[in-house]
Amino acid sequence: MTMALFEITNQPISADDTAAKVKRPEAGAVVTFAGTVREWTNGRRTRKLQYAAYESMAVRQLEKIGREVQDRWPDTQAAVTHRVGELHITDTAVVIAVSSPHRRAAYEANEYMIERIKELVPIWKKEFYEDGTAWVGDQLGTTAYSKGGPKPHD
Amino acid sequence: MTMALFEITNQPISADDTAAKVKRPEAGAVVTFAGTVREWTNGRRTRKLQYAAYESMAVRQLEKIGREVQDRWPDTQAAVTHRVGELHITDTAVVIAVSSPHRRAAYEANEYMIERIKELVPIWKKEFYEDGTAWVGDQLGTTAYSKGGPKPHD
Amino acid sequence: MINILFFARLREEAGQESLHVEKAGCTIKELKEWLDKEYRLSGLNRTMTAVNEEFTTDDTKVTEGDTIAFIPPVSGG
Amino acid sequence: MINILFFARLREEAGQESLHVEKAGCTIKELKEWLDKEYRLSGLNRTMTAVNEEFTTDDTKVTEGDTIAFIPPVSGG
Repeated sequence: MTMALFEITNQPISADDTAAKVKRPEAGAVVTFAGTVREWTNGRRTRKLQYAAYESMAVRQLEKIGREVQDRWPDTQAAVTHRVGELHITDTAVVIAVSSPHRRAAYEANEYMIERIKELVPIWKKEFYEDGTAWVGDQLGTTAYSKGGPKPHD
Repeated sequence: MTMALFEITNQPISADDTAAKVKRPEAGAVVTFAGTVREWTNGRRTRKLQYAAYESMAVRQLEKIGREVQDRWPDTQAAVTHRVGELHITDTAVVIAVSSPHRRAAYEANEYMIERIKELVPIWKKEFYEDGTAWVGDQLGTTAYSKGGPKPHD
Repeated sequence: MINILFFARLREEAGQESLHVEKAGCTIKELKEWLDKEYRLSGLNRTMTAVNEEFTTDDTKVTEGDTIAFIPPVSGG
Repeated sequence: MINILFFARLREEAGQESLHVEKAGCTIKELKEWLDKEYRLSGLNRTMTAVNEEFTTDDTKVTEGDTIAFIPPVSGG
């Protein structure tokens, strides 16, 4: 882990480490979200996952989302760490931490960030099932983008 | 820290430790809330805090709030650790962790819990300002209970 | 005998954590009035009361062996 | 020369991470059509495109030295 607020790493990640980056005397609340690897999705069992990223652009997009959050919730401070590489069941793939003087803004901004990350940040998840593999979101007929994904120049 | 889901401790507490208690293969999201000691409240500077609890009843009330959460969001699992004793600026006073297969329920249940804790759990905060001390919420004329605090047998 | 517990500001005012007194049969309301008179505890009307760790109301009667806690406005979290 | 980056499924299909090609002056749309023909990359119509790490549209013209990334539907978080 570095001290950068927005980072991609191939090492295990921790809610406390990411939260530590946003703690400050003005903040009374730190909300963290940890996305963890789930064993079952739509009745199909996951053995493990592989996360890949377009790393430099992913960091840039995370920083951009961070600026969006500061515009909408001026008192908040946010940090995001996303892990890449091979992950196993219950491993943490992403941690989002938002601090704020008052808690409402921290919850709201945190939830906003995970939504935006899922739309805008070039990171991909490959599922390894018991009977095959798949890049999530990229199956024919289930195109995320046709349902209003990220817009260019957003 | 023990493995109990709901506990009061006089030791430093960690988001990761409390989150670890609710991680499970079915959960894809863990939302944690950390309440941290803020330096300034309504223009008054806090030097430190003292938290006191009616410990056995506090644990009982936390367990009761945990059951409320399971009733409302059946797929969630929650854990709460509240620290007591002397705390300083940016120290964490409480960690609430909620895991869930999908993130919406984890955010909702987490925020519900902090609201309920602030209503129902017999824990008290004494502020040490630069020019005096006060038990928070107990000042004459600012009676929390007159504005619809906890109801008996809730 | 009943066991009375004080917390936070009330503990500081009472100068003690607990009292053991012969007050079984009283209601919570009577107990509060008595404490007000004997111990000059202020703001008891603003406290919640728990009997054996469950919140209760002023008209509850206390029973031999009960633990009664006066709960000033809480401020945890 | 421009630099083309592939990710996720596209990287597996292309069998390589990047291409250096003389395609400055093309639009993204033309680039996609060319890649479809030359490399049989499926579903390019479903990918977003980034030029120099910023999302862009199909009618953008690429310039000498640009880095073009084809971004299949993302699934981080």
